Amino acid sequence: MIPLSWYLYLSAVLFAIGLYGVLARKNAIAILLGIELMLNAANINLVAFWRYGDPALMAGQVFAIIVFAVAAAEVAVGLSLVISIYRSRKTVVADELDLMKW
Amino acid sequence: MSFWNFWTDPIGVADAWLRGLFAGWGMPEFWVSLLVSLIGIVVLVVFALVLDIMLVWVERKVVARFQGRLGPNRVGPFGLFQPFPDIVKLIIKEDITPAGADKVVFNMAPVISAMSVIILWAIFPLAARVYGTDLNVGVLYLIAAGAFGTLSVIMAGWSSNNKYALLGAFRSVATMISFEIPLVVTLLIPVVITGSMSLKAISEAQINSVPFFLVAPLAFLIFLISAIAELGRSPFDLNEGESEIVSGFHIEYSGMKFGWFYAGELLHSYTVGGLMGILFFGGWGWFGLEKVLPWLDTPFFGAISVLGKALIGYWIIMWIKYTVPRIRIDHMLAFNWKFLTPLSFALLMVMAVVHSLLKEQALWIYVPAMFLSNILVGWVTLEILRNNARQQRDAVKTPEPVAQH
Amino acid sequence: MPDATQVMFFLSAALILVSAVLVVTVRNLIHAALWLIATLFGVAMLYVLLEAGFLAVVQVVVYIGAIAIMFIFAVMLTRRDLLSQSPQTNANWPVALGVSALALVGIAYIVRGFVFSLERTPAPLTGDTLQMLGEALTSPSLFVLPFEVASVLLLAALIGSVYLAWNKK
Amino acid sequence: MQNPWIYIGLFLVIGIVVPVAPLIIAAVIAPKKPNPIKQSTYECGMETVGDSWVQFKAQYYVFALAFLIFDVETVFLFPWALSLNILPFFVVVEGIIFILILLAGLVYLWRKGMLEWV
Repeated sequence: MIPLSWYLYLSAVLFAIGLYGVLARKNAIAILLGIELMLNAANINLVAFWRYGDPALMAGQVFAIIVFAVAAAEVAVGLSLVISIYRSRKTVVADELDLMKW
Repeated sequence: MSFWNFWTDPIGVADAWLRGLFAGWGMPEFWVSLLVSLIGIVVLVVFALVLDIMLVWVERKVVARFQGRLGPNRVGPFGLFQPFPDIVKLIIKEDITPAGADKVVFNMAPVISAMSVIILWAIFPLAARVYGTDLNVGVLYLIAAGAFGTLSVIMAGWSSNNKYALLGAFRSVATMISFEIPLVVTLLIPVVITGSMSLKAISEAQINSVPFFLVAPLAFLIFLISAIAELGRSPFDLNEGESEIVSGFHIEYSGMKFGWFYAGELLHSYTVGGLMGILFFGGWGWFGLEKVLPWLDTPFFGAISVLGKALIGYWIIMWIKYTVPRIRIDHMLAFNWKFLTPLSFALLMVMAVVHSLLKEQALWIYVPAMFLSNILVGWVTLEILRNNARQQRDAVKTPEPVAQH
Repeated sequence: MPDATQVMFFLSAALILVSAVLVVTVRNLIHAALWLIATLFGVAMLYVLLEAGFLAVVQVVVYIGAIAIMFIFAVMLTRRDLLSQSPQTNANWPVALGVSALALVGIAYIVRGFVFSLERTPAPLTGDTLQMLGEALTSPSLFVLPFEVASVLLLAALIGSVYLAWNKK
Repeated sequence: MQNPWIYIGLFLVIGIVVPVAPLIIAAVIAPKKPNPIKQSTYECGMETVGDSWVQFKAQYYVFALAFLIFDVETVFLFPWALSLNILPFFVVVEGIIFILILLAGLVYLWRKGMLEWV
């Protein structure tokens, strides 16, 4: 038997790792990889709460599927932005993309 | 009576015997069931691989006949033992890793490629009580296994550090992912009809009513085309394109690693033939014949039915491969996105509507209605195509005579 | 002595955490994407442990079969600076480490302070969860609106992303 | 086996072990005589020029995007297809609206010429 708290702690650690990736990585694609980790951490929580709450209410699973759609949309738009920026500026390093600084 | 029990339920008898044996040795319950399933899996995988070895012979012999040659005929009767020296050769051949290759990824790719095919056999129902396991998300599991196949192609192409390999991998992946959409949509149609994703339930539904190629013939055709593209076989063998990129993503592989790509492709074709049998041609049934001849309704003959249907499906795939020339990549992708994808979605919508309107009706109303709805969708599609072609012909004006003045 | 499900939990947790750390630290971005696939597979194993088999398979189909492939494609399209030997972290990575450690401590503190009991056993599943999921997604009193809105979201993402990525010439 | 997922897990392990075994045998008994010429990248006998990491058409990426979106769509359609047999007719209409919204995206791409292989 696995206590619910194990899942929650695991997803907390995964979320923190993803957050580190988002904040510390230079490359825009690597930042998106970090966001994927964070979304997965959220999904683990949703499914765990579904299982340990009332499994007859499918809300947890439905939300998890919606998160899949959101993740796909995020990846599609995010990577397209990276590619379109790469095409005009020949770089994907987030620090150098300072067009909108002021 | 023990023999008769074995004849009607071989897996159950073997399972009970092994369990009794291991329990007699004083093993705990958990380890007994784990060990028994492990033995079952090893037997199933070894069976699939022996089949794979024979497929090498079938493939070579059939292609030879298509091309007016004799094919392997030296080792054993009809060259039947030819694959075994082939395997020995592959194993004792020097394995060359190109300079600049990413070694770990390079070595993992053929393993993942073979795995993505082997794991399909976990849910492959051979008869009513002869199957690995009955997964309630079976159809999606097939697609998930295909995801690993795509992954292995891109890993092989990238890690080889070769331009041809990378180009081949890109073409391959573009084909595989594009044709996955109509494939998945046509897989949805048996799911709509049966209301279950388990391959066993889909087979049983066909045995109790009619095979689904009578209910959804157009879906079967789309499935066949997109499955061939998914396999990367001719006419969709852009990934190989001998004249341009030599052999595509596995160009730098040699020895047994190449062997796994080759064996994986053959076994995959055969397995896809089997899936056609299971999803559209009634699984282990004999098209109603088993109701007349009860001895056909035994596990042994059920397995023969599935494996035979798989062989026929495999033969059709080979037939297309050795007859049709390769298609250009822009034509192929346009064919998928502008023709197959809209058509499969339209078919899914029509079939969902007809199915829910008629699902309470008797079989003799339901089946012809579904069949006619398929024919209607196909006919409308053909009319649209014909109109399009006529417009394109009219757009090209008749050339003016050259010697006018 | 941990039981079998606990052993499976530890295995998948180890897979998830080790590969997640590698995702955010390795320099080669293709390797990072491949480690992401390992993480996602570990998460799929967790879903199986939570008896959400459908989500486990969907995780493999969507994340490994589509999203990870997209990442590898994108890395290959924006080549060059991705494999540079310079460090792939920016100047203020210690700050990032501190912030994420703080986030971890914060979440752990909240989880500890939950009012409801965390150690309860999950209720056994009754009925076919797959069919229940289908009903929940399509019944008007439950989630049919999110179901249709997801379609609009995907439509917007499709048009927007292709418009951005398309080479206009 | 009560739980099919244990079986699937075991099958995955065997599915890895079986392909690895001949590779290990081959690694032990096959000859190993590498030399720089043998290990050079194959390019029909020519010397390779430049990086193997050639620039790709962005069009590959456009098709991958379309695939990603439609793949996620089919995931929504599987629970819908399962519930058709037990739920009333309007559920079919919901699914058809769902499909039509996404097909509108495909029509848009087609009209704008983004599906052409330029």
